[in-house]
Amino acid sequence: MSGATTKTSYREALRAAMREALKADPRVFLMGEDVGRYGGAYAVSLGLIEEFGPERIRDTPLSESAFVGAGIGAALGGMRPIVEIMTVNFSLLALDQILNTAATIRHMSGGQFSVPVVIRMATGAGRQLAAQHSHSLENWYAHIPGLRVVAPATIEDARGMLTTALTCPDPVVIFEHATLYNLEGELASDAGAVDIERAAIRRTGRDLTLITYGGSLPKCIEAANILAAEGIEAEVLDLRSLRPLDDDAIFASVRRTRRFVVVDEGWRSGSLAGEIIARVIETAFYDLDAVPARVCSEEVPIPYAKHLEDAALPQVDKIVRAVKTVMGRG
Amino acid sequence: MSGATTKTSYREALRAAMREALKADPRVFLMGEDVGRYGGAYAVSLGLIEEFGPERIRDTPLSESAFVGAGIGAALGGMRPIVEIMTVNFSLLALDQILNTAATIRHMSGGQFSVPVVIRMATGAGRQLAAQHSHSLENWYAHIPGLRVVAPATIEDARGMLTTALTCPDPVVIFEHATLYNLEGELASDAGAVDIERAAIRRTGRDLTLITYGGSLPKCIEAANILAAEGIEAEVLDLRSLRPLDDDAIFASVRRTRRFVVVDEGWRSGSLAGEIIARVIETAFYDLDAVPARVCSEEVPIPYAKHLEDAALPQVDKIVRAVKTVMGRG
Amino acid sequence: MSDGTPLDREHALQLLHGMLRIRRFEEKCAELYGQLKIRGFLHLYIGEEAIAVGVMRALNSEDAIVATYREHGHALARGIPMPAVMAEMYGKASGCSHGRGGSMHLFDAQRRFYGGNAIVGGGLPLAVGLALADKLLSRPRVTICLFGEGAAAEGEFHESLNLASLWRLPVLFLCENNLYAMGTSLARSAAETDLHIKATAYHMPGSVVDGMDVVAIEDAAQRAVAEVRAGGGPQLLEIRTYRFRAHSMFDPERYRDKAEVEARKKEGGPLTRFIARGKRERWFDEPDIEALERTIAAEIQASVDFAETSDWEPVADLARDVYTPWDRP
Amino acid sequence: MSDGTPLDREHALQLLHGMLRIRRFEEKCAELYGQLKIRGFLHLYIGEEAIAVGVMRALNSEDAIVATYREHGHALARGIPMPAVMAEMYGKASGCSHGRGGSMHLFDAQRRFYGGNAIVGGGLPLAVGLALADKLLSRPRVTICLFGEGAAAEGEFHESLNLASLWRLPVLFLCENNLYAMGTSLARSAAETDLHIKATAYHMPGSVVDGMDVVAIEDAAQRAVAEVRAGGGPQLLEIRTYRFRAHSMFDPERYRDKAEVEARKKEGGPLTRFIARGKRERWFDEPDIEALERTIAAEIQASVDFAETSDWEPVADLARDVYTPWDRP
Ligand SMILES: Cc1ncc(C[n+]2csc(CCOP(=O)(O)OP(=O)(O)O)c2C)c(N)n1
Ligand SMILES: Cc1ncc(C[n+]2csc(CCOP(=O)(O)OP(=O)(O)O)c2C)c(N)n1
Ligand SMILES: [Mg+2]
Ligand SMILES: [Mg+2]
Repeated sequence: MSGATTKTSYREALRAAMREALKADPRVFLMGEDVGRYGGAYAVSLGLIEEFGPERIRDTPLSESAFVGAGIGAALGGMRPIVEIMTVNFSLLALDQILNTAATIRHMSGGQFSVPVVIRMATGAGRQLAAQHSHSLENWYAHIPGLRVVAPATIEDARGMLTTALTCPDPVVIFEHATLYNLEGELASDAGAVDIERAAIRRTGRDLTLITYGGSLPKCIEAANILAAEGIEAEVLDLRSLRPLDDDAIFASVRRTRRFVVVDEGWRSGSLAGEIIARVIETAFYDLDAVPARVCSEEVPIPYAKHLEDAALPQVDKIVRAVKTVMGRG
Repeated sequence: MSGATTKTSYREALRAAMREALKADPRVFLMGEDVGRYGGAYAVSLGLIEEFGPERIRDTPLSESAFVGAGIGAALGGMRPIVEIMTVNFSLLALDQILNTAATIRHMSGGQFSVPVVIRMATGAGRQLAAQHSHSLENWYAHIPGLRVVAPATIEDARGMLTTALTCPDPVVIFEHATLYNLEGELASDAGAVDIERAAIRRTGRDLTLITYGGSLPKCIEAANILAAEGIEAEVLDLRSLRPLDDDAIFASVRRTRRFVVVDEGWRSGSLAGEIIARVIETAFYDLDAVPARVCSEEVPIPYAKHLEDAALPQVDKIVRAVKTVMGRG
Repeated sequence: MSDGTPLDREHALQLLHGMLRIRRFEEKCAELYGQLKIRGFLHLYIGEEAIAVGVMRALNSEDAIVATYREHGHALARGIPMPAVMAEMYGKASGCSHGRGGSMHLFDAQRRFYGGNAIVGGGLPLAVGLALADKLLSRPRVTICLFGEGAAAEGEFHESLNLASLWRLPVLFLCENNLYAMGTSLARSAAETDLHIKATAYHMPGSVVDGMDVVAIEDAAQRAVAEVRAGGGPQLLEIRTYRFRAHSMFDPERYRDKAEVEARKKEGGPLTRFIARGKRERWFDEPDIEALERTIAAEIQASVDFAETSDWEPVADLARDVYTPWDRP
Repeated sequence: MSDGTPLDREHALQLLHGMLRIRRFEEKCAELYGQLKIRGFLHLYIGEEAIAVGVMRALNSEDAIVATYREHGHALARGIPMPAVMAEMYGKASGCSHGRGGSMHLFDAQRRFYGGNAIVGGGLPLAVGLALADKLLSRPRVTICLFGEGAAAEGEFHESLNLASLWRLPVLFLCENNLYAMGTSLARSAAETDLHIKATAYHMPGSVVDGMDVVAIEDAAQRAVAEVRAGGGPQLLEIRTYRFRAHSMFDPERYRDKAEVEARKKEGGPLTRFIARGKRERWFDEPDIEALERTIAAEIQASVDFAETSDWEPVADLARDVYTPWDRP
């Protein structure tokens, strides 16, 4: 990255990407609960309705199945809808439309249709919103053939992934971890489209690979810094794309470090972390020097009380401990 | 098993379990689409409405979210509902109720409520019903804390699991693979409740463990027989319970055979099979003599045409090949 | 018709041909199902043909159709060539969905036929979206959305009709009320059995028409489509019909008396009634019908031949079209 | 009341006490939120108190309540002790949900208070099920189900009302129409803004009552609950109210003019109006109000003290109550 940068936030980066798309392509519109007059539940779309009007920044009733389905239909009809589901927790109400129509209609029709819809949603816990508002179900979406699933964990990705997703002829689901919206940093003034299929090494290290994505990335970076002070150099691999997974990047890093820990806010059983362990084992079993581990959420509905919520989620200290165990320094 | 047996089918065994429960406990009732006058989409409840009447064998409108939620509410109200969702494909419409209420209300309320609802659904492919009617999403349900998830693969389990599930104070989801309903065999005349938390060895073998469940069990048995003729003795472990997973049984078998293959009709990425590989690796890494493998569905919407559907699903020949590869005889 | 013009011979023959063609096609399908040529689920439209034939005449080639798994009639009436439909029933690569969809998933992008949806109620949000695209792009198109009376109990019905009305979208909701959802009669599925009344809840015009009268259906559809196209907002049209056959080939029909079905048949289905009327009104006569039957028989035979001789999709192509080729930026 | 009896002093004081108690409790909560004692989402009921107070009087201890995330008022009016509610807001183990639920998930099994649901529309199917259990067990109970006007757009509304009516279940649906769903006004969420009209679609009685008039609400609720209890089937009661505060503590209220809110406040909320009327009708006077304020202030202080001094649930118990202890057969 060379040239000018500006200080911006993850939220603003997402908004900038949407603004740009709305300006560049009349087929693009944003639709979802409270994206307009309210400004977005997480203020991502703040100000867009003033700029683009209520037709293109379209508030919907509380009807997740219908408005997500309508986004799919509008995509079939030639538009480039961005559908915001306020949070992943409510996306279950629209899951049938996403799985049985968006992800399926192309293959099932013998390739006659494409569904260029982008579905954005907030995900994750950490704000004391309790059991029904703290889900991390990215793994479910990452299980569905026909979808692409991405999780921007940096400001650059918040800025660029949506732009690229809008060029994609197939449905792309974007998971924005709710604790990242306030993340601030420098962004190149000419930042734009980024690849949405490759993992990225966020920190290099020779001893072990921390594989993670989304809201857990900052925790992994912090853990890696702590570990570095103790002489353990962890590489941090940000998956970025959850479907398809970037096997090459995963295997390459693990083959280099020969040890890995996966950090994922989903519940442990059936987590994406489990999938990653399985893949590495299937392909790079003999390259490993230690038993891998995962740091996931405890298998409980996430509680409201802060100390219990903290205990339920992956935390820096748990990551550090897991790494040390894998390093044989537990 | 000693004493008299009668020839019965998986379907009849399920029905017998429901009849018995309906007779024994006035709080038990069955509710779902076409469970009454139609006799059940898979004829499982055939004849029950004549015996127990339309109040207890309750046909519902096409309203998956409401009638599943009503089953949950009725359980909270003191009943013991059996809710039949015609197939897992339609269960997405009720997933919010299952995850956000049934699985959550106990923990979230600090232990004040229990939800003794049993939710039965058909699952799986293999009948040329195409992309929207061929899902295997057991892994999604097995991911949810607060649920128990079981998959009867034998007539004995079809007969006994429901009985036990009805004694359970928490929600139990029962997956009945659609290709098993016509399975026939001998059942002890006094067959009844069976454990619903333990895996079962369906065939012993010293060389490798085939870990599977539900509709893939017959395929694994067949593969094991073929392999036996070639001198490979595969143990077949039927998971039976998908949540909780019976780690002890899995690890014990794998430690004995030192090799394993997981067979699961779900799509490969994010499959339950992946979870099982991860678990074994986390616990029994050093006990393995070979890289494990999984045989799952191809990552495509399941097509209608028979040859394509066959190609998309786990099949005996694929299992045999996977086993040979793991045995180093590929 | 809506302008009071009586039917002429040509128009009448077209209606008759349309219905007869669907009827004979499906009778053949039932036969082929018995021969295991067609597999999976097969939902026959027999008794309901007047709807597809009447409604499709109200559309132009730019309009869109969202249908259900009981959509052979819709597909044929929309103009998807019969060989492509039959080949799809066989699962052949020459089928209108490349053999991947089968009976429940007929598609045709060129004719804007968006399936073929096996999730009851699943098509309604889609139709809303197609209409939204048209509205946003100021295209004078109409989307019609067909669904059964059973589907009206799904949440998607409620959400979709509200959305369409709120946004005044050019979509016509067509409820094919055949009185049963599998084995569940309307009275056991809906607290309010006058389904068009539900339109009131969405501040939307609702009306009802006799599904056994193809002329009345065409009339109602022409009027409704014109109003919708003119920007009057969505409408709900309930079409009262009856399914003469089982729900699917697996259905032993325990939930209704044979006598009920016989009585309905005696009242006359759309074909019987239209033939009687056509003869009465001298629109056509027996020889015309015989000529149509011959044409249709030939078309069906050609379609079966086409399906029989078509190729299977190579297994190597299984994963093709899970994703679309993408020019990455 | 429904029998035309005028309110007596005691009754009036109870109503006033009920509303004032909720108001002051929530004002304290807002303050505590500013002090970071309460976290997560906090949805205030200020302006809507008459509903909870009026409605709960129509219930007996066997009846059930299904509420929303905006349920402090319902919980208090139902009789969940204020200390237990306040401790829940703090996340303490002495809270009515053991500190695990927080503001959005107040529960009380003993008082048949089934939450506290943070999924909009999620409570409706549950209420149907509770009522179904009562019907199957022939218990003369009523379940009330509270939800916002925004929730009426969800599919669950449609499915649940249909089911309840079809099966004539003893459930009273209470739509708290405060004109906004977060920032989305009713006119932007419903094609038909007279929500009680939607009952027609389910062949169900629907009516509307002024949500700022606690006496009218109690009256309407008493009547409706009696009819439902008598086996008359479910009803939909729309209660027109207004939310004086932001949707939640995160809401900057960009979607409505301050002037609109001020105008509504000037018209008078349930408390202002009832106080004016109570004085006019000589049910109570300023000293009565002051006495109530003192009682309430003491109760609130005691509740805060209780919450402050209560213990946190030990982290070791995190996984307790994911499952219920089970006597295996
Ligand atoms: C969401 C969903 N639930 C259940 C089914 C199973 N099912 C298929 S067709 C059908 C009946 C639908 O009835 P209706 O909407 O009246 O249409 P009809 O078959 O009468 O044309 C049912 C229950 C399904 N396909 N999708
Ligand atoms: C299914 C679902 N979608 C979206 C949300 C986010 N949300 C919480 S409250 C709310 C508005 C609900 O409005 P209404 O039903 O009128 O109740 P009110 O808040 O006005 O009391 C929204 C959109 C949610 N909690 N659940
Ligand atoms: Mg029908
Ligand atoms: Mg509201």
